[in-house]
Amino acid sequence: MPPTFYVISTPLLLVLPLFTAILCFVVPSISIKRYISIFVAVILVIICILQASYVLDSAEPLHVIVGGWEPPLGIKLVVNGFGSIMLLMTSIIGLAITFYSIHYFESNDKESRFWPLWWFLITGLLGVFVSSDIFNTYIMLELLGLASVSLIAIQGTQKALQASYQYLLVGLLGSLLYLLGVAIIYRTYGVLDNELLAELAQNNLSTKLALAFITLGMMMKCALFPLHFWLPEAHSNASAPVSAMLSALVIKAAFFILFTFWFEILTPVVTMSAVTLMGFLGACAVIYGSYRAFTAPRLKLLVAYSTVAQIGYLFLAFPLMIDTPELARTAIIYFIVAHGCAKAAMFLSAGSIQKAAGHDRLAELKGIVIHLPVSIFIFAVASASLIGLPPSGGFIAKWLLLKNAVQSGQWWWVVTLFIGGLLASAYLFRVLNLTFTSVDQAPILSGTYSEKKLLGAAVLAIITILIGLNAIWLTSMIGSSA
Amino acid sequence: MIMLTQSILFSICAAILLAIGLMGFLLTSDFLRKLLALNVIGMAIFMVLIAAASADPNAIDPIPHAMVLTGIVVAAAGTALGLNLASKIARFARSIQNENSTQQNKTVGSEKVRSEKHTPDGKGK
Amino acid sequence: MTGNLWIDILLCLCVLFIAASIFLVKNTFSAIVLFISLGLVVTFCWIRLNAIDVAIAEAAIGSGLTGAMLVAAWRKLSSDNSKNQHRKDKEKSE
Amino acid sequence: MQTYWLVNQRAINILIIGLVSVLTVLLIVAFIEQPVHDNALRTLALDNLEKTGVSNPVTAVLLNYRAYDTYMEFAVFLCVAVAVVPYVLDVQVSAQKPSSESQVLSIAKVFVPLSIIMGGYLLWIGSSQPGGAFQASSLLAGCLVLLSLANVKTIDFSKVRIRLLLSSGLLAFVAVIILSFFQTRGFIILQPTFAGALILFVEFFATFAISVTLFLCFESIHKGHL
Repeated sequence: MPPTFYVISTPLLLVLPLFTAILCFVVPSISIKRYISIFVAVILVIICILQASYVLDSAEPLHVIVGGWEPPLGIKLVVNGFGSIMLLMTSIIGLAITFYSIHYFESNDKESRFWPLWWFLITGLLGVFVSSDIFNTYIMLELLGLASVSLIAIQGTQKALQASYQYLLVGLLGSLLYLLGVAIIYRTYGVLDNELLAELAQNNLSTKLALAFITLGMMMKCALFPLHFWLPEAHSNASAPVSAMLSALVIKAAFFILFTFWFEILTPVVTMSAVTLMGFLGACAVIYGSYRAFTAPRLKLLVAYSTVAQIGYLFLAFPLMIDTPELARTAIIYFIVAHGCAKAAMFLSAGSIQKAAGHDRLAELKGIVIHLPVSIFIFAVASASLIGLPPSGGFIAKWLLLKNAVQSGQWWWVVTLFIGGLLASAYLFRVLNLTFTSVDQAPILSGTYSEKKLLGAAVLAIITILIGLNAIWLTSMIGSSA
Repeated sequence: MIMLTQSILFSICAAILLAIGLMGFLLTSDFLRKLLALNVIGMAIFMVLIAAASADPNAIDPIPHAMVLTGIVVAAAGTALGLNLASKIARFARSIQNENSTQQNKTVGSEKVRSEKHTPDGKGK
Repeated sequence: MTGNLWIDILLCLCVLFIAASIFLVKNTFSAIVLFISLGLVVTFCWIRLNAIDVAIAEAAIGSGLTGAMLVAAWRKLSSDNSKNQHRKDKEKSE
Repeated sequence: MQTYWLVNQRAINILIIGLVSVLTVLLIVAFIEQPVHDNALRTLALDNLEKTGVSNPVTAVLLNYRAYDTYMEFAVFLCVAVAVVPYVLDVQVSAQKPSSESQVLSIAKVFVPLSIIMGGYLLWIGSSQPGGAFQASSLLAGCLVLLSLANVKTIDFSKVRIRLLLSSGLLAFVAVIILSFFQTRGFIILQPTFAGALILFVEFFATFAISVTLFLCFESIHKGHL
């Protein structure tokens, strides 16, 4: 039986952010909203660090039985190794972006709308990662989806509103398809708990259909290749903190659910051809996303297309899960952490560039490095991680994937990895090249701007390097949890 | 031939209703109707659940009923948000159109290209 | 085949017919009216399936309030359209 | 170019129709082939009904067995309310006088007291028979909608106390979670002796919160976006 603190920690993660959301909604003063947000974000990080160290040390998941009703009747919350790392990442990126957002908004109206929705978004994320009940996950998905849509709509421009409406339609359809899968599963097995379901699951037509619907829905939500059409618009038109959160974490939440269903709950249904199909779609996503990023005319659009490409890598690991599950799992977790931190840092620095320059059209950003050295530096560090250059987390993640592919004898995925890396370096060096060349022609920036708010982004950039340097420690920690 | 019970009948009805909703969502371009289609898909899923709950008419399972109640309320919330966004977009389109028409009235006689160039700037500010 | 089952079959056909016509009618307002009536017929289905709680919620929220919201939104959108139409007609006549 | 696009679009439409039809046929086959589960959960739910504090099984599932789901559902609702409030506040308050002759107002005069009584009854009866917070709140929301249609200004959403009212359902739930933690040291574990009272407490506030939220959803579309 774990000590009391660890038992309370999970409910605290679900009550505290929600209570903060209510406070941020009711309290009229903006400065109080900011103080409360920073305070709670710090507390969440502390809770998540303690919880993750406990879970990863004891190598057994934390269980909380809600309402005192054991699973088939009630709901159980489970924090396993994967979940605890996701929680830790959510809280740290959340804190970094909270710091950034305090200085970001120029209008009080937008900021006062931002804070409560921001806390609803964090609640949704934390809820998805602790939930061990398929119907509860649906509610969390809805909370996540509706909060993201409203956060994009805050921006208030026509493009942002159209993007958020499209995102709403896609998100609702995705979660309804998920709910259909849940309905079929409940009809077949009569339970909703993940672990009980994993014991009961059989290979029959109903289960196959349920997995197909859930996969379709989650593919929509995490923008895997043929269903990615909504992502570039939504992520490039939102405000910088929101884009960062959407790209770094919200998409990963959908991936987390998909991964849980494929490899933990409905495993009897998963066949080699199915995972190969997912891997193929991932490969297409890597190439197509990188190509579109290379031709993107705007900085944030480029970063958004890069997310489409990077999501592909996660699915490349699917075919490797059959033969070498341990290694592939570690690679996936590593990749999620590395990409999350790098992409959040990248969107935040892109946001500050956009703010300072008043636009983000790439052609007109020549030589901007003399005005914004810190932003460009953070962008460059994040780029190194996305390309997979040696000291960064991205390098280790790709190296793990590569090793894994060779070990399981599916070397053809290595080709995609190389092409993806090359394309990523092409589109990211295009940005860096532009910003460093013709410094004498640098545009004169109007208005005041400061790079103080980039503290959070800088921390994230440092983390991407740190997880690259401490790779052995981290991989062994992840490996022990699985 | 299988026995056609009430539960199976409604399950089949739900599957066809789902097909109608999905096709409606994917084939229409009218965005209000897309929202209606999502609601129809929701109804179909609720029907699957409730038909499963009444498989044995003498022992109705309350858990799907609770799930559907939750689902109905969440669907209404999503629809409300969608309709608000749609109205806001429509308002934008209206104000831009007004701007266009006033600008066109002002620049009677000037080249068409110029007035087209003006509008994006006006939007940006 | 008992008589009750025939009622159910009739109800199902009714549901499917109304649902299909939502997407086949031209006018958006008719589609909304059809959607509200679909909600009411589905309420009957819930009653037939012994789900009284759900039936009350469906009638009140799923059909009633969602319907009111849809009609309100339609009024907002169609007033734009009719104004635009009006303006276009004016421009044409000019 | 134009014709190419049209052909392409038609091909996509045919693909969509084909895919959806195949999925539907498979789904129907699965529904016919696969028997429904053995209904063990229902027996379990009914066996424990005495410990939940309510006798309507659906209410028991919503507010005791799976109370956590309902807690998060209130969060979804409040989230939408938070997102929608600015659209109501956007509009300048125009001088709309309630026209006393309006037919809507006379309808409202009859219906409002009736549905308030009906709503209270549904809320109360929810613990033992079909009914409860959602049903009661939709009736109350219906009242507010009627009043709004009759141009009676009922709620000013800029007030802080209305924001408190919107979040009262969730706040009541948080209060119950904290209270029950001190009692039972667990997450939303309700002791059988207090369960009935606590559930009624949550439902009471939730009724107001949900009805105002539903009304807000209507009002924002009806009066907003001018």
